[in-house]
Amino acid sequence: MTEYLLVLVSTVLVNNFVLTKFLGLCPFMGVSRKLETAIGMALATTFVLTLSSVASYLANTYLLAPLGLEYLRTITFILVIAAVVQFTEMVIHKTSPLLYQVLGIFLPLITTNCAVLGVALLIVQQETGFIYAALYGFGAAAGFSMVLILFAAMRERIMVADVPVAFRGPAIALITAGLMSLAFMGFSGLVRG
Amino acid sequence: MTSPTPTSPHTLAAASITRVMLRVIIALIPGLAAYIWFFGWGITINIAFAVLVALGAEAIMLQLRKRPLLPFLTDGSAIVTAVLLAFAIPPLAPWWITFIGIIFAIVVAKQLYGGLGYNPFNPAMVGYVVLLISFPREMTSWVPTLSFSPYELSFVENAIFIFTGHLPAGLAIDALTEATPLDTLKTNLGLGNTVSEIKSQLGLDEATSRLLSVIPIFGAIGGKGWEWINGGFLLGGLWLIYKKVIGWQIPAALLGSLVSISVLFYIIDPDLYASPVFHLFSGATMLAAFFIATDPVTAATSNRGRLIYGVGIGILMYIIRTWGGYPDSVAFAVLLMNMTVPIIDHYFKSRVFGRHGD
Amino acid sequence: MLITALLLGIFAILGTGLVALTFQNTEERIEQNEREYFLRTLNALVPSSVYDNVLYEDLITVESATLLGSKKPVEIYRARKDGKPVAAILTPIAPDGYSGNIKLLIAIRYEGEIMGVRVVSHLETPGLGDGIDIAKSDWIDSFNGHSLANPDELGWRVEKDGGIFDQFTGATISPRAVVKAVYNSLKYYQQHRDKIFSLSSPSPKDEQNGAE
Amino acid sequence: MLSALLALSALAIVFGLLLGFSAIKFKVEGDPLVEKIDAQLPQTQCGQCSYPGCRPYAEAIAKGEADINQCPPGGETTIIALADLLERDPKPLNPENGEIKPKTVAIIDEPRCIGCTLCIQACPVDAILGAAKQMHTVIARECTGCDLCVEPCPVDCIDMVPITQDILTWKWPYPDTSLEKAS
Amino acid sequence: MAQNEYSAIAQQGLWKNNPALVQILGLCPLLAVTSTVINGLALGLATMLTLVLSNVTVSLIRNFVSPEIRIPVFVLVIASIVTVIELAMHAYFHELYLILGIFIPLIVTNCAIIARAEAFASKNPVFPAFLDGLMMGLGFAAVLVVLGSMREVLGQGTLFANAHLLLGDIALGFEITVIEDYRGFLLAVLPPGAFIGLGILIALKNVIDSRLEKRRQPAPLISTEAKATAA
Amino acid sequence: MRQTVNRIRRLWKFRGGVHPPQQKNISTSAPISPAQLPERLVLPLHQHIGEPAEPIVNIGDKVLKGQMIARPQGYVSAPIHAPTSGTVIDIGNYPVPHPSSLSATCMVIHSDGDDRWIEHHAVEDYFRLPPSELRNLIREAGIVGLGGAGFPSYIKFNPGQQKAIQTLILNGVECEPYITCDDLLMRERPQDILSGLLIIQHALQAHECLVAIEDNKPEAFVALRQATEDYDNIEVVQVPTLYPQGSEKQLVKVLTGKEVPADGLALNIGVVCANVGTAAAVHNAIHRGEPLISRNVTITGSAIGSPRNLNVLLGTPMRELIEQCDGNLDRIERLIMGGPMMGFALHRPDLPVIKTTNCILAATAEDLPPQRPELPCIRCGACADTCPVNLLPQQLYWYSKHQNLDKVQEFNLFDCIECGCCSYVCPSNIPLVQYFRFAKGDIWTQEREKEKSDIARRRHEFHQFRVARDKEERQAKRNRKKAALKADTAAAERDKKKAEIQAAIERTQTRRQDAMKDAEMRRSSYQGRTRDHSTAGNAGQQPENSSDTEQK
Ligand SMILES: Cc1cc2nc3c(=O)[nH]c(=O)nc-3n(C[C@H](O)[C@H](O)[C@H](O)COP(=O)(O)O)c2cc1C
Ligand SMILES: Cc1cc2nc3c(=O)[nH]c(=O)nc-3n(C[C@H](O)[C@H](O)[C@H](O)COP(=O)(O)O)c2cc1C
Ligand SMILES: Cc1cc2nc3c(=O)[nH]c(=O)nc-3n(C[C@H](O)[C@H](O)[C@H](O)COP(=O)(O)O)c2cc1C
Ligand SMILES: Cc1cc2nc3c(=O)[nH]c(=O)nc-3n(C[C@H](O)[C@H](O)[C@H](O)CO)c2cc1C
Ligand code: SF4
Ligand code: SF4
Ligand code: SF4
Ligand code: SF4
Ligand code: FES
Repeated sequence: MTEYLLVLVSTVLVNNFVLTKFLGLCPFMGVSRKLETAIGMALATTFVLTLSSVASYLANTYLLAPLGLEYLRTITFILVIAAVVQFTEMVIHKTSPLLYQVLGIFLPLITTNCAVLGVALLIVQQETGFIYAALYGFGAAAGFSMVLILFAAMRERIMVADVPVAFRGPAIALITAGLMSLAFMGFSGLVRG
Repeated sequence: MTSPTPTSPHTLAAASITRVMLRVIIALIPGLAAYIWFFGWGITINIAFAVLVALGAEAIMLQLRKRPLLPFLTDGSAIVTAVLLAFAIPPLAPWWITFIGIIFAIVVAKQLYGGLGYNPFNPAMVGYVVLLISFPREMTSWVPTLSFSPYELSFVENAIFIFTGHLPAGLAIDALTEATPLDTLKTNLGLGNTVSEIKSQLGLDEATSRLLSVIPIFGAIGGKGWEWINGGFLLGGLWLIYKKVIGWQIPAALLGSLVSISVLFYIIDPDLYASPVFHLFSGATMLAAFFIATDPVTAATSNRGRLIYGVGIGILMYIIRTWGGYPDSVAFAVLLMNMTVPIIDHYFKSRVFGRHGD
Repeated sequence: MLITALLLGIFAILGTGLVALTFQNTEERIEQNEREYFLRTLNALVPSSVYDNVLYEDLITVESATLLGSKKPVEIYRARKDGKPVAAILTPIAPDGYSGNIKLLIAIRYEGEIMGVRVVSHLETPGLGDGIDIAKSDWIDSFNGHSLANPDELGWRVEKDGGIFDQFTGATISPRAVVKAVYNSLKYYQQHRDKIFSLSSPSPKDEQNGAE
Repeated sequence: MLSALLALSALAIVFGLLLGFSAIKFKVEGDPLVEKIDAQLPQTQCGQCSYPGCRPYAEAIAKGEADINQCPPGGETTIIALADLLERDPKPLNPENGEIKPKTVAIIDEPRCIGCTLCIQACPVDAILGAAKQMHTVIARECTGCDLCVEPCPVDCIDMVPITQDILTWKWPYPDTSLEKAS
Repeated sequence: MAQNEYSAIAQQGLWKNNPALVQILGLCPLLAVTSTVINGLALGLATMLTLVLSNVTVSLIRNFVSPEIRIPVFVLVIASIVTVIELAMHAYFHELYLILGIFIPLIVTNCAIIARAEAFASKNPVFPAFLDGLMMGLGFAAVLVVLGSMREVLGQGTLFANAHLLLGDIALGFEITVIEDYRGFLLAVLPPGAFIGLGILIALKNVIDSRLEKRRQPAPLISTEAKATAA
Repeated sequence: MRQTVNRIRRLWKFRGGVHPPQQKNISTSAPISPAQLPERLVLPLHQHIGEPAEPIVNIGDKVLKGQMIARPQGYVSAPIHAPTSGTVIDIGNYPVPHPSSLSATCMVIHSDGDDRWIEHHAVEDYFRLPPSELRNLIREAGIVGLGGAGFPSYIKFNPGQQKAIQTLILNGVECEPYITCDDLLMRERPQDILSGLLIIQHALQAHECLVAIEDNKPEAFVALRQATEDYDNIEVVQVPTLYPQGSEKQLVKVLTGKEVPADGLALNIGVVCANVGTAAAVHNAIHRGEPLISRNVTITGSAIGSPRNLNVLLGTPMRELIEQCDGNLDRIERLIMGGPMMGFALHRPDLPVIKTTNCILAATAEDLPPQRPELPCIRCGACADTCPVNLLPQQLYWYSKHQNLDKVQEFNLFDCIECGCCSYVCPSNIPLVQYFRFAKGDIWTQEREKEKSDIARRRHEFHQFRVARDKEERQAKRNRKKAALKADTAAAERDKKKAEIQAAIERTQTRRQDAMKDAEMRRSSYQGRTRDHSTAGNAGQQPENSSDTEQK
């Protein structure tokens, strides 16, 4: 039990995907101008990321590993991800048009979010069990979502600050991300490796 | 008749930012006095130097940003930042530590965001964390309280060391520095000792216990000396609340949550977890509660939001102190909660007169 | 819809074919690379001139939570020349680093002298405890030539605790942990030397674990 | 090698079928974005954006053919609103499309009007009343100030006059915050 | 296509529409591997190669793929190319491969690559697509190198450390110690330094751009102030 | 004075508020005296909330004192009466007391010096009249709230279908510094106020009446308490001094503990609040038959030699009042209508007194704080702590400053009563209230523009549809002609068109006459047209053909 809790603490806080592992930065920078859209993106990513890490894990354990095709991981995973994204889109479209309206535009963006592929690859690297893989995927997604939402809210504020002209836009946003990452260093050591 | 200022009110109370900042500085005096008493005059050099650098950096940045110098240099906020950062820097840290810290605080954390009022992160804490992770060696060696120091540096010797790195002949810096109480507690807990063992120096490996018997770093309730310094800050802080410079919400929430959570764990296992009183009177707890977490610019806005903000800092402080890699966690806890301020502000507004429900 | 699927299939086949071809052509080299890379690390401790066996295949796994720092089995590689034992390379863990486990490689000459120590992975604070890493300082080489009896038990400490090994300014924990782990490994080696060299290797499938 | 090809192409074909299926099943209908963009435009219908009216311009923006800075009557407000909607950075008005001018209404100098109806044909919002050979008038409330009626008038009897501010439409000015002045 | 259109493509990739500084894409590798110049250079080259190859391939096949599988096909193409490169690096630059780690396979999801495939290669003939890939790749690699040098010099006081991993043994002596006895400014090497460094690079580009702009003609820019006073 | 309070009434508190220096005793030493009759009176047609009044006399007409010269236009409006007898010499644009410094339509009366009343009479036995009749009298008398807002009182005195009015509050709080006109009125004419109160109570059928007076006006308190001694259901309540206690919602809270819903009226919780001056005006109207033609104005400030309260005819130029009180125009740093917290600065001294002019503050540098630069907000929260509405002014400021109009509304901008407490305490000297007013104006403008552009869109769509339809029709007609060579149907067609145009013209004319109705009509007519459009399919998409005309 504690082990699983630690996985979550580790992925959400200590090894936050965005701020310490540098994964998923493009959507982090791109979809964080408005809080609402950031929340939408966070939801969509959480869903897809968890699902796709599980699916990748399964594909790897039951297809690639038995056949000795580990070198095809990247291609397989990216296909799996594309499919999961498509699948998610379908399901959401069918079940909740409202949610679809909110999340619809973000789904295609997720395919090229390297956090998704990154999680799949990292999970395989760690050679762990199914539950761990699922938790790891979820934790990574939760960490991503959390900082994305916090960042979006901060950006809304910074957008109207008297920032020097040269720093307006992405420059100050990156510096903010840097300071966030600085703050997140406070969590280091929380989970002893 | 000159052309009218178009708007009411036409009369203003005698409040000004300078006055607010001045009061904050005044409130720091009791803490400072205790600090000087226990750690010597070194801090005054650091403070003076930090203030100088801060004003210089602020002036240059204002010039570059084409903003008027006078109102911003006299508002006193850069001075508060500098003083608070100087408090966090070890008294014997070389001058360039202070310099780099202030530059990060004033230039990156404050002026790049538009200066006074716009910075989302607490400048002093940004400066401190940058230093802590970049120069951990300089930043983690503190000096023992004066009465136990093997050698008492004079003011001049102190200044010479800070600016040139030279110590009086025959002295090595290792001999003058010590880990802080929180640090010692943490590392020894990490080695499997219990709190009471550590405090009574029983069962420690001999080197440490030998050391502790010469230089006791634990006082009656907190760290030696630190308890008085914290007391000083508490006093100053209460005065600030009385003067309405700060609200009671953040300090109360911060200290309240810190106490609650430490009581909880203390009850579970007093051998593994330090007592609430120790938490309150060690490290920068009181400074954080009354002077750092309360930085109006970077704290939450509504009173409800402030309570949440304070509780968040208190809990994070405890978590990082107890299970994290940093013995004193004030800076990280504050910066982490700074990140959540816009969200808190977004979701916790005050209940408006005549509106119910939300 | 069928055409879509077919097209995608075709591209998949093309892509996979390309990748598979490359893989077939590089496979051997990659394996060799990995072996060589690992060997290089080992050779820094045990020069290739002093042994002639296939070092990375001649390994056993042992367990000792008290002396090797881990409840899980750790590997020991054995170097031999002309069939005679030359040295053993232990892979213990120092569990009490400042922020967690420090993984080590310790090469011990058959006679019990240290040939070299390396930190494989650690989480110590950069700029403070990370001096134990050869990339940051050569402190780790100060173990070379020492053995269980040299210095005596009291000497196997950091200077601050009265021993002969340096600590770093402001960081005693990390060096202390390493010194302790090295000392324990020596103890383990002394107690089990014969067994270490007499056990036969299991299947060589875990061969590259130490490298990563 | 063979197993690789088989495994992956099987995967790919499955996904291909899935994608093809979903592409047919869930075709995107209509573009709600156009509505949203159109709602931000001032509806002056002046054509200065180089499109025949606001809606075509909105469609062009949605398709990515037009930039957001081509509507002079909307001015900065519109550009900023569009930038916000489309999550882009605002940029200054494209000078090729014209410049930001104060709001105006058309006024017909009635005695001079010859009742040619040319202006009626030009007005995109039917804000001009009149019949052939009769005097025409502009319904000031309905006029969007688009200027389009000025050009066709053969006797130059239409003037664009700035909308004047009265006590009812007056609003408090933005506070004058220039620090330099005060300090 | 005329000569100046080629130079326009080059300008776009290298400066005006630089993937890293302007499009803000491909950030993950950009920030993750730039703790030294050589790491940056290596990943830059790998990315550039991928970009060129994927652009050319996409341009070649652009007329066969229907829109609904466009993205999957592009991704497949890119993934194949990247895997080939990965295998090759594994085989020939083993240590570098270990250092860059997961970021080589992650070139697949480098948004800059798929963005170019979508935005340019799928609409243009082979040669311009090739050029676009090359220039975008160069622009990206250049940023990697600059950021890498900034962080390396500030962080450890050296330049071209470990050059031999990429360039072979002749480069063993390439390492330059820029600042002797440097204590190291760890921030530059740690994650926050990466973010802040890139932020400063972008700001620098803005400053240069506005200088250039000013020299050409003073054009008014919308700023928050302008926005505020407009009313 | 506390001794006189024999019934201790429970008082509630509203949060926030400030204590600016009172400065009231400057103007309380002298009794209220009538101002001199001016030679020329300028009467703006818009002295109240709602639609402006509409003139019913012409230039050159002779008018008598108390004669209605402009009648209300629409429901929320009030008539205007001639304050003295004389001649209407102009109806046109003159500068009016308004923060905009703009001019507005005014009637100018040249006084004949006789000050001759029109025939008027008191209402006997007002309590026999039905409340609606009473309200009508109050409306005819042109009475609007004299507490500052100028809302036509007869509307307020109409509980409508609402539940019964529980409490009638007479607002004698007068919390603004400097102003003393209500204070002196209460000291000098408590009987009039009482009788006005009774009338209003009757109109409202209110159960209970409270008169609220701040504890810095003990004389007024005693006077009113004595006057109302015999009435069981009237209570004079002393409330602690705190700005902005006079604000209706805050006062209701203090007296009853109930909060007026943010987007509701006091009426919704069974309370009506009127100013003491309004009550006195009601008394004048009913018991003397005199419409609202004068009011008490405090002339005060350091530039005034003998500050005091004057009873002033509406339309009197302020300059004359200042001179009558030995004011020194040159010393005036800022001329303010109203108090220092809520009043607005005037750009010139020769503006007329209007129904809402309670005070003329001729301030010198002594009265005004030194000018300090506006600094950035440090989010200290002092403003939020004083906001009586519990808003977050710093957030409102942040978003108003950057014109984020959605966000300001999310933070309830429109609940701000513009009391100025937040600006008063702000250490950064930020003119918060002006930011809020600016943002409100911006939102209103935007809404107006949005409405306008919606209309334009619909009209444009209809235009396109019409063009297409005409073209189709013509085509069809041509076909028909060709096919059958039938008799010319164009005449009928033309008639139909003409009728349409005629109707349109008539519409515009009616529009001029009745703006309010027009808006609705217009809207419904467009809705009708758009419906047409949608049934006609997307004909509107066809390109416009320039050779098309309606007159074919
Ligand atoms: C943030 C932080 C990180 C630290 N990291 C390490 C570390 O990695 N290794 C270490 O030995 N000591 C580290 N220390 C220092 C230890 O806590 C302890 O103070 C020190 O090892 C005691 O050494 P001394 O006896 O030389 O003062 C760190 C201290 C702090 C505050
Ligand atoms: C736009 C507007 C509409 C109002 N409508 C009514 C109403 O229908 N009934 C009513 O009793 N009072 C109405 N009032 C009056 C208010 O209840 C209140 O008494 C008046 O605005 C005076 O407020 P003050 O506190 O700002 O001076 C209205 C006020 C305003 C500004
Ligand atoms: C901030 C503020 C302060 C006010 N102060 C007073 C006051 O002191 N006396 C007063 O009669 N009305 C004051 N008012 C107006 C009252 O809210 C309310 O409109 C008035 O008492 C209603 O009476 P009336 O319609 O007869 O004017 C104030 C309004 C506001 C917004
Ligand atoms: C009560 C109070 C606390 C403050 N605390 C801090 C602080 O912790 N760090 C800091 O840099 N400035 C502090 N300041 C100064 C100032 O608010 C700060 O520099 C702003 O963040 C600059 O925009 C404080 C000011 C006040 C009034
Ligand atoms: S310029 Fe603006 S107002 Fe004119 S037609 Fe184009 S979008 Fe409409
Ligand atoms: S009247 Fe003239 S200016 Fe007004 S909308 Fe019609 S064409 Fe445009
Ligand atoms: S009082 Fe002024 S400085 Fe303080 S929070 Fe309010 S607006 Fe900001
Ligand atoms: S002016 Fe508005 S925001 Fe300011 S204190 Fe008054 S009610 Fe609150
Ligand atoms: S490179 Fe774009 S998300 Fe990582």
